Amino acid sequence: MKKLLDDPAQAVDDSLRGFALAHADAVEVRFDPTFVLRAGGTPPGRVAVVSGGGSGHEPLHAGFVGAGMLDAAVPGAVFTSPTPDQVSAALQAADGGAGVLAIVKNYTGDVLNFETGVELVEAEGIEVASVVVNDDVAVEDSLYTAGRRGVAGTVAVEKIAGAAAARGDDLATVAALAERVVAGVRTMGVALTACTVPHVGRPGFELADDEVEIGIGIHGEPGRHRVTASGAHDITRRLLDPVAEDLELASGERVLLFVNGMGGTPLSELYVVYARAHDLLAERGVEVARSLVGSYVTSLEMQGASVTVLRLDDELTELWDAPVHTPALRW
Amino acid sequence: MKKLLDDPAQAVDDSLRGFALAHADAVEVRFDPTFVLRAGGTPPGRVAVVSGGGSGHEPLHAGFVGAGMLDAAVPGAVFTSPTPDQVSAALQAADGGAGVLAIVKNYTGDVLNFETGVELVEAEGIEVASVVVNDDVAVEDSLYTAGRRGVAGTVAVEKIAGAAAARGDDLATVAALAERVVAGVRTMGVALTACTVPHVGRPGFELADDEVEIGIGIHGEPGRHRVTASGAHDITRRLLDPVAEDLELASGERVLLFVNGMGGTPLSELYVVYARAHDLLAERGVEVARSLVGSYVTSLEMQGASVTVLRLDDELTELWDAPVHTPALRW
Amino acid sequence: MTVLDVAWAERWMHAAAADVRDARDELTELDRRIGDGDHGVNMDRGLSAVVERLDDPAQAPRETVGQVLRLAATTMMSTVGGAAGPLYGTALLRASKVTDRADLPSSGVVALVEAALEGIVARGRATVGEKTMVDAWQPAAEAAEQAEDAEDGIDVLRAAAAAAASGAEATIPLVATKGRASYLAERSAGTQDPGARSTAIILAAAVAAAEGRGA
Amino acid sequence: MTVLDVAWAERWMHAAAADVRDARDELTELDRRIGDGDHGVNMDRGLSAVVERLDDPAQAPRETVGQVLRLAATTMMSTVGGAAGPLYGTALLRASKVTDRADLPSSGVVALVEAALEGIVARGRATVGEKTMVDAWQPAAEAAEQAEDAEDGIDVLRAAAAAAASGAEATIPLVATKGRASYLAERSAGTQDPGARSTAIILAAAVAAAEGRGA
Ligand SMILES: Nc1ncnc2c1ncn2[C@@H]1O[C@H](COP(=O)(O)OP(=O)(O)O)[C@@H](O)[C@H]1O
Ligand SMILES: Nc1ncnc2c1ncn2[C@@H]1O[C@H](COP(=O)(O)OP(=O)(O)O)[C@@H](O)[C@H]1O
Ligand SMILES: [Mg+2]
Ligand SMILES: [Mg+2]
Ligand SMILES: [Mg+2]
Ligand SMILES: [Mg+2]
Repeated sequence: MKKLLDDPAQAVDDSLRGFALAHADAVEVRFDPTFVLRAGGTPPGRVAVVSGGGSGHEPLHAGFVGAGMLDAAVPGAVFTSPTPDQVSAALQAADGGAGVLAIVKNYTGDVLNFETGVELVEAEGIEVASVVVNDDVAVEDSLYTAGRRGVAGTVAVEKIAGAAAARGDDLATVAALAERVVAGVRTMGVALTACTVPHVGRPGFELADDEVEIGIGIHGEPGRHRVTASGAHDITRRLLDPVAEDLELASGERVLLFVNGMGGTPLSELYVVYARAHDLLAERGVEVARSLVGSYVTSLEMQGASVTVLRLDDELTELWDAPVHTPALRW
Repeated sequence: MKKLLDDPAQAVDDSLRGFALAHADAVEVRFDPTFVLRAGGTPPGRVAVVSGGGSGHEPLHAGFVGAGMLDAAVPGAVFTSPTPDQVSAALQAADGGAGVLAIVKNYTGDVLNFETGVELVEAEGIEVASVVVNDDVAVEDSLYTAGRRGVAGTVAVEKIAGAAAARGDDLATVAALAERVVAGVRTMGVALTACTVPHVGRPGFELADDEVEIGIGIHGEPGRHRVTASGAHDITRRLLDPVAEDLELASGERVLLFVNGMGGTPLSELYVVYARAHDLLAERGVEVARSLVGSYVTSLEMQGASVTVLRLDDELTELWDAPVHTPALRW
Repeated sequence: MTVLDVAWAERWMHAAAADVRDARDELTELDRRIGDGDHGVNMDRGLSAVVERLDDPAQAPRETVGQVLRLAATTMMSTVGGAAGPLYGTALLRASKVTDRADLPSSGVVALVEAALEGIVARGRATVGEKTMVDAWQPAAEAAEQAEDAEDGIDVLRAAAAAAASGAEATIPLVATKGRASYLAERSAGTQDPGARSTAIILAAAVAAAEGRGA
Repeated sequence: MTVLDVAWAERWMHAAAADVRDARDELTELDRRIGDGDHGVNMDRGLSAVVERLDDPAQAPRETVGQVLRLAATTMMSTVGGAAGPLYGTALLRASKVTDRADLPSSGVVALVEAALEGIVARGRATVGEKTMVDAWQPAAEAAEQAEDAEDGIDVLRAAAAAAASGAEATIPLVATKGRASYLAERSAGTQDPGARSTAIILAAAVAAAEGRGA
């Protein structure tokens, strides 16, 4: 294992220190407990939007802290959800008096730690609504699992909830919009290689030279099944089809198409996948009205990609287009 | 080799097709010969800024086409400079009547192909100035080589020249500013792993599990020497020190610090390197006035990073801060 | 008669921390195979922090077993993270509530284990057979109840620890339906559940501490 | 007497394209070791395009050797890229200017090789010993001059090709000071220069074509 890190136990803090130095205009990083706060805090009277989870998915979540998106982010250890005291400190610091929306990815650890953290601040009289993101269609049988995971679709939930909060929507409205995004967003991912958690020192799984793992999560864990690698054309179909079918996309609908890199994938390959996914949607009569291509929800240095589709309506489109000023997303 | 590609010979075109679809608002991609043009073209009367080179370094250069930066980009095959007909077509299409600045990275192939391409359009009466970027301090003995290579510092040259052109500077002024950036920017890189060119199918070099290659270029070629991997702390010093010394940075100076990922490096590691480089500059009494952290000048899926320092003055800072609206850089 | 007092509870935490550190790579490897490879590191980080705070002279002295467990609970909660943090945290918190006395009789040990199990189920909503730490805690609680009449609390602990160990072993063939391992479906079979394994280690440490280890 | 006419020039390009395709992996491997691993692919792409255009019935028929070489030059220029594209492009362009006749005598072959060398040096500004294709072209030109008095142009070609081959071999121990390989400094020694090697292959193909191959 070779990484540009020193002590693995300090890696998250070391990285956050650099993040704080590089983006002092947009964010502030607090330690003990650790969380990231939007510079200047939530504008008074605005709903705050907070998210968090294990580290190793950068720029998610800290990279999305800033005007128009998150008011705070709570990074845990690598692939380990943060603790309740971090969550409650972040919720408390972010609250601008109009309540807080907590965006939680559906993993047992995240759900349990946020649950406890939220309880703690509710006891202090802060109003909190929670929304659980579960866009990963790779988990087929959610009755017999902890449910679908929250993956790349989280970016859309955070962007749109943040835009709603920024325009002054109240907590119930922001939460309802976030739920609308959750209801309309689906993702499927593929891994070409595994990633190595710094303190583990060896890859999460082994793949033969001609195998890819379809339905990968974002924690370096193996996916649902393996297939022989077969080029972008075939792989993209294996990602896009289940997404489109799960969403029951109909001809004439408008969507956001988001091709996400897992951290170690060249941007050029993401555009190849994007072109192919665009073609497949066109074949279904679906219009790609908005696009996002890049490595936004990663698994350390994993090579691979995910395809996310969000069903758009006029309001969601407008909120997606609303200005955002964060280290990782800006327009 | 596993990549999200189909026919390697078509990979650049396939990727550009996705790029064009995803960024139709900002760019237009022309084929036969291939180049990327800013949507709507160069505003009449403004100097056009054009760059290009081998593919595989995405988002460089096509990702920087748009308002405030490049008016056109010329992508070659992977790690292979584009051909003169591509160059001349791009220069011609980009010209807004006030001449064109061609930004060329110092590689024999790029220099020769641009030279010929420029000759061709000059024959058509278009005024062209060229600037050659050679920021790579890894090449110690430029008398006995083809000279220092152009690497990550190219981003700064393109951003600042683009901003100068956007504010209406004439060709000589834009070219002089680009030269000022070239004079004040230095870079040094490290590779943790090699990358695999699609049509080659095997990595450019082999590194043992505990070795890193210091002074790497951006074409998957081996660097200047190998050392045993020794953590971010030590590696960053090996990158920053030669850069600072070559620039003869003095206490009290202000700089842009740019930590660039080579394509397969997690963002979190880039911030660790950034923090360390920031410390080392602080020890020298140098103020980091501007920052950029991300994978902007890559070598396919290579793991590694480079550290770039640009000496700033008020004008360069103002031009760096000027608005930019491109697929890869936006503020 | 073994006395299960405050000193025992502190020795327990020391022994648990030492044994989990020794098993760190084993736990991590189990979690790497069916989870995300952090359980060993998570538990090591948490229990090291517990020991550190127990040894901190600035901390108020503990007068009941419950006080030791409460300190362990809040420390685990704020240092472990992941699924295991809130689960062990809640387990210890519930256990601390039923052990607010200077030493535990046999029935007190039973109450401790039962309360821990209840805490885990309350938080994680898993039932036996879903391939989680419940598969170690539930047989432990049942074995403890059955041994409640033992003269010596250590016998209850031994029964609980032995049952946790076989319960953990028995998770090997199971297909997970809770937690991160559930995403693997059939592929989760064949590997022991890391949380069940850490449960077995921690309960064995309680026995060792009762036998004098961890001082 | 071998006739080095338009048909020969076309056979030359066909033979060169076939031989470079056969040597594609070898050239790429040389370039992978001291460059960026694209020379084989670049040359294959370029020469395939040359053959395609030569075979295109829509193209005007060629009446001089120079016309064949000019078509090859512009095609290489616009399809090879990298350093090799402009270098071979210029070489062929210069060669085409001195071969504007239906067939070449011995002196015409000498002029062709000399013009190609001049073109490469004019563009690349390399001299002998810098570990580039000049190290094949320069001995080729010298050998051609010495063989100028040969009755048969094929003997001039043979001399040039043999000298290019040994010149290319002789680049192995050299340390590069031009082109991409120069960045490796001492580490460039021990590998044959890819451009010198492709030069040797292309000149050997000219001989083969004169002997009738590539028809
Ligand atoms: N719902 C649940 N109920 C009980 N135990 C659970 C539940 N979900 C997970 N676990 C336990 O947590 C362990 C994993 O802990 P850990 O690896 O530290 O957290 P994470 O899964 O968040 O990475 C599993 O092995 C399992 O025993
Ligand atoms: N300045 C130069 N003069 C002559 N030949 C050169 C020069 N620079 C490079 N070459 C030749 O070009 C070859 C490399 O070609 P190629 O790999 O296609 O281009 P690139 O180096 O741009 O990837 C080298 O092996 C060398 O023979
Ligand atoms: Mg975890
Ligand atoms: Mg090249
Ligand atoms: Mg885990
Ligand atoms: Mg090359």
